Amino acid sequence: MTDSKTFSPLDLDTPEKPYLDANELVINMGPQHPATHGVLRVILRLDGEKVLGLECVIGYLHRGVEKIAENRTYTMFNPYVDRMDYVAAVSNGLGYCEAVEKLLNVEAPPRAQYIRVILTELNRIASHQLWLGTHALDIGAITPLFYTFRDREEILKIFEKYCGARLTTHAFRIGGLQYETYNGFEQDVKNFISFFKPKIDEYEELLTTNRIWLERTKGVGVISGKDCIALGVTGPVLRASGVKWDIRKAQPYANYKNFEFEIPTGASGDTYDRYMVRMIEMRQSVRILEQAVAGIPEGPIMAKVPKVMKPPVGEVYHSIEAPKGELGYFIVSDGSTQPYRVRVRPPSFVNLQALDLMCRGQLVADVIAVIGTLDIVLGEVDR
Amino acid sequence: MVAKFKREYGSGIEPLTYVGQNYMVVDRSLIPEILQRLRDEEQFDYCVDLTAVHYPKREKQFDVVWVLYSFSRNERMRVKTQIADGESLSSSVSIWPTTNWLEREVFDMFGIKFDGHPDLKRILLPEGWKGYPLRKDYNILQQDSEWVQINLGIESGQ
Amino acid sequence: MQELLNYISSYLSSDQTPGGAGNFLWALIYILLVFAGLSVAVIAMNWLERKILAHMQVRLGPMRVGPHGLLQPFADALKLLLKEDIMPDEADKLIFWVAPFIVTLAAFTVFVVVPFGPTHAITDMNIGILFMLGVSSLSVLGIVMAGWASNSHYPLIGALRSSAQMVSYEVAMGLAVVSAILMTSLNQQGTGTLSMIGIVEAQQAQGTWFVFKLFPLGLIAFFIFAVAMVAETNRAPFDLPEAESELTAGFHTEYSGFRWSLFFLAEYSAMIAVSSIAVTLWMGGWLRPFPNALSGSTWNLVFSLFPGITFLFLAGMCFYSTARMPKHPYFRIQTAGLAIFGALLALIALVLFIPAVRVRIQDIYWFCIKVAAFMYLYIWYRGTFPRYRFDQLMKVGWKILLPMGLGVLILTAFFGLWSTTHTNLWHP
Amino acid sequence: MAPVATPFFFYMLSGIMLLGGIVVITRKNAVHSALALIVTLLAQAALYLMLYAPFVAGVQIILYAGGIMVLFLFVIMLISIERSQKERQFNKQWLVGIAAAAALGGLFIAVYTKGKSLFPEGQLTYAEAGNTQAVADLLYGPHSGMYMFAFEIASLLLLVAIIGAVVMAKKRI
Repeated sequence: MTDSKTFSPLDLDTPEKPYLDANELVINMGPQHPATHGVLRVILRLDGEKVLGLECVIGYLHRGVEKIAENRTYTMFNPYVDRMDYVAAVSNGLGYCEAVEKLLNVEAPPRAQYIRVILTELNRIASHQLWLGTHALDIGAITPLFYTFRDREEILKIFEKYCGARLTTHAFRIGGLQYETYNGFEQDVKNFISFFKPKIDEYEELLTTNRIWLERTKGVGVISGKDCIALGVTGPVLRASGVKWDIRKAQPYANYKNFEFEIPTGASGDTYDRYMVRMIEMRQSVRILEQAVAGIPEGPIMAKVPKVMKPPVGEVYHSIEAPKGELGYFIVSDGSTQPYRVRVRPPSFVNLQALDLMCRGQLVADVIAVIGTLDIVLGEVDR
Repeated sequence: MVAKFKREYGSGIEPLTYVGQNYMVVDRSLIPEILQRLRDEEQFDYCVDLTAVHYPKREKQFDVVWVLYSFSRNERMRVKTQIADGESLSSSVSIWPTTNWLEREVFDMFGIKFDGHPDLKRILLPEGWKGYPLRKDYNILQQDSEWVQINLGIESGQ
Repeated sequence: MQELLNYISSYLSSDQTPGGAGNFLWALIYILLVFAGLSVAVIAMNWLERKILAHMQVRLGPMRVGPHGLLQPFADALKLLLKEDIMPDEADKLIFWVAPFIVTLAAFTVFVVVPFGPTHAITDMNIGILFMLGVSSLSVLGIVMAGWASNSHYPLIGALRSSAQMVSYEVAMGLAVVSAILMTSLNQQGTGTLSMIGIVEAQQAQGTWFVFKLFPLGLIAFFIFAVAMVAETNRAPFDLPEAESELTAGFHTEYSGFRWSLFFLAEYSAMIAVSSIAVTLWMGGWLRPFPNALSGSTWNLVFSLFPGITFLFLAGMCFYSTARMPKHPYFRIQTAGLAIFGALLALIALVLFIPAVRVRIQDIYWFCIKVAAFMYLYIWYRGTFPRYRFDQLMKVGWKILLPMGLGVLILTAFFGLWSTTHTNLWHP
Repeated sequence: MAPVATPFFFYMLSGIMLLGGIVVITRKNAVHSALALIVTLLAQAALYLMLYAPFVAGVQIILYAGGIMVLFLFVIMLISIERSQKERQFNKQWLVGIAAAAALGGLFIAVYTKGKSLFPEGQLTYAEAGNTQAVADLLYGPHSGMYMFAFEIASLLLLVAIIGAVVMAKKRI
């Protein structure tokens, strides 16, 4: 470790002194490590297997997305946002498009809104599936990974049919949508709903009551709601700590106010609660999908937007509930075709900050569980 | 709330609204106090984001922006201040621990220093990198070719 | 020629193991046979594990090398042997070099006393089970050495975990074994045995497998052993020493190529070894089902047909798969290969139907089938369970299995004594 | 089993033992010493086998090579090897050490030269088949179970040692 005094984000107890004068072990977890979900490097300070403190070293995947934005027009930058949180590309696109729409003072037509919600919720499910598979794999259960990937495939197929891309979809345009839905889109979504409902039970059957899973996740990586707010942690992690806050409900965007769904919360803020919250969120997403697919109105899919976009001088902050938490865009316009400044408020980046707090006093194996449960995507952490 | 602050601080604070979003431009000297009061008195307990914008032609080159949210009021608020190059701000880590990394990122990208930050160092770029990429005078193709040559062994710097 | 055949048949019909008879030639032949069989078993296990796990996880597993990936283990072995053998610069060269050999040797040596049949063992030691436990406990040395000599953090933590884990679970394992040994003494003479062959013969004499002896005591002891043996072999859900998501690969992180393959070989043969212990101690070893209840020449004939039928079934599966192969010129060689493999299995089945062979081979067959069932369990565990955390692992070992083992041991002694002195306890 | 090439195996194992013992005390690296000690212990177990005491040999392997030495290694691995390598190998008690070694050597020589008169030559009874039973009989048997009490007391002593170690190592109980 470069500095033995790791900063403490909160007023934490000083790391417990090892009783015997045993050597502190400093371990470099990553950037190439099976459990760091990409290129995260965690410097662990261990007493035996107990974590005394840790420091995250990030930036290995830094591509300067914000700098690129300043050198592209508003439309040209749209595909780049997909590359941040690449497992939830649709959500990124939604946030960006809505932020620019706010600057332009236009609103996407209702039909576009509905299709946006459908695709975003499908993407939320896909993101949670990927999280579940990798998280379970980190804890040692191999099989859920393959189950979730099998089912995620169905979602990706819908994406592919809709816009031709599976991962970095670039599904939305500023002002609405580029493409009308293909023939049988509604049917595909309905099929997916009926296909996916029993699959969640299947995942839960493998894990929810598994004794080892319970032992590995209950009471691990506990974070209180107060700490979550202080550290700016959002998304399922915040909700698992008992704070009932979801931007979809608190400050509805798109047309989420038209849909009925619950915000699941946990009580203890441990890894198991976060697991349960995400499982229930998947079910709630299915619920939204059911309502959305039943109510798609007819009409145009694109609002009236100028070919060359020149938003008036001003600035806007718009945030949405991405699968990982609050995804915000702060866009400053100087009246030209290119944004003057685009700031992305990445949920993974801010959530990752809580890792140190959540891992102190736990064991090495718990660090893995906590990294998995934070559900970070390094593409978004580093941008 | 904003009116109250305006009354108390007078010209040091200027409340504004754009497309329905409130923000206030605050004088640099008032920043620590305003932020502290926003959290303690107005329940802006969640600092969503902290970032900066560079205006090279201005005398005070940087806008530093705090995006705040209050759970109890369900309300967002932005606090903005202007500082010149080389000036520093007092760190708000003690107010919102989340600004720890956010301040590091602003330092990393713009070179704005925060006094009292526990560990102000580069976060996304490697230690020892020269230049601050998100400043407007930093070209998009530009990079610290010396660093690249030394650390990565790439001669051309690309 | 005739003399030779006479010699062979007279040896085979004698009731001694080569070691017991002090016959070097036969001992050598048996050693070669056992190790060749073991290698084949490891190869088969490798393929089966990947296939079965794959099918549990809705995927296909190896499909490219040979029909249904049958040749995949050979391709892997070739790759590992040809791979560059990397030794870390800062490693302790000698220990790094020796460690995999110690692990492999320990895993293989155990098979010296494994009884595949009343005479099908390399030797029958007076202290057979003790020897097995002792030698298999040596493999932890190799793991510790490997972890330490790599001079790297992950292997070191893996080695520390491994040594703590194996030493802890040996205690529970030993208690379970002792209660099984105690059961061998529940006869009129009151004398037990540590010999592997003696243990199986005691089960035959007492007319029950020890799993069902003094129900449920035997079952509990067996359960303790079954848990401890998974931990001893570092397999899921106790695979912490090589937990890939935490320690990349644990103690063999720094190993590659041939040396790594030795660890792999050792792990699989250790799995087979502990399963053999479990089978010998609790599942009646080489005994066929119901040797006493369903005796008589008819039943003997029926049970002796099983090996041939099994191979016929496998051959049938092969032919069925051959028929289902895609009819495309690209798959021509693979289809032919699968058919030949099926034919080979059918040929083996036919050989196994020859009366002289099927009588001799039957013991080995039943033993192997029982061990294979355990192997399947290993794979099943791996597909189902998440991994334990280290403190939980220790908790299971010391706070659950150890008291349970002690309790079972005491109760076995108590009820064993009771049942031998008051023989009409169960039938008053 | 009839003995085969007994002198050869005896000298080979003794040689391994001696060599191992020398390596144990000369290596600077504690892990190497421990490994040499394991080799010594294994050779010793083989010698027990040659004495037709398979039970003792088995116990030797399980307890010493498999159990105690693993714990030794466990502890040694956690110690900084670099530091211990720099420490001086021989300390100031080398005079005492030489004296003790000389005394032991003298004893050995005396036994070797006068051994025949000191220890009456007896016929070795091969107890291979019943060795384990013989040990058990001696310890607990109905006829000569005189060591039972001593055996149990010894295990109690070990228990005391274990509890003591726990008390010393743990901060709070």
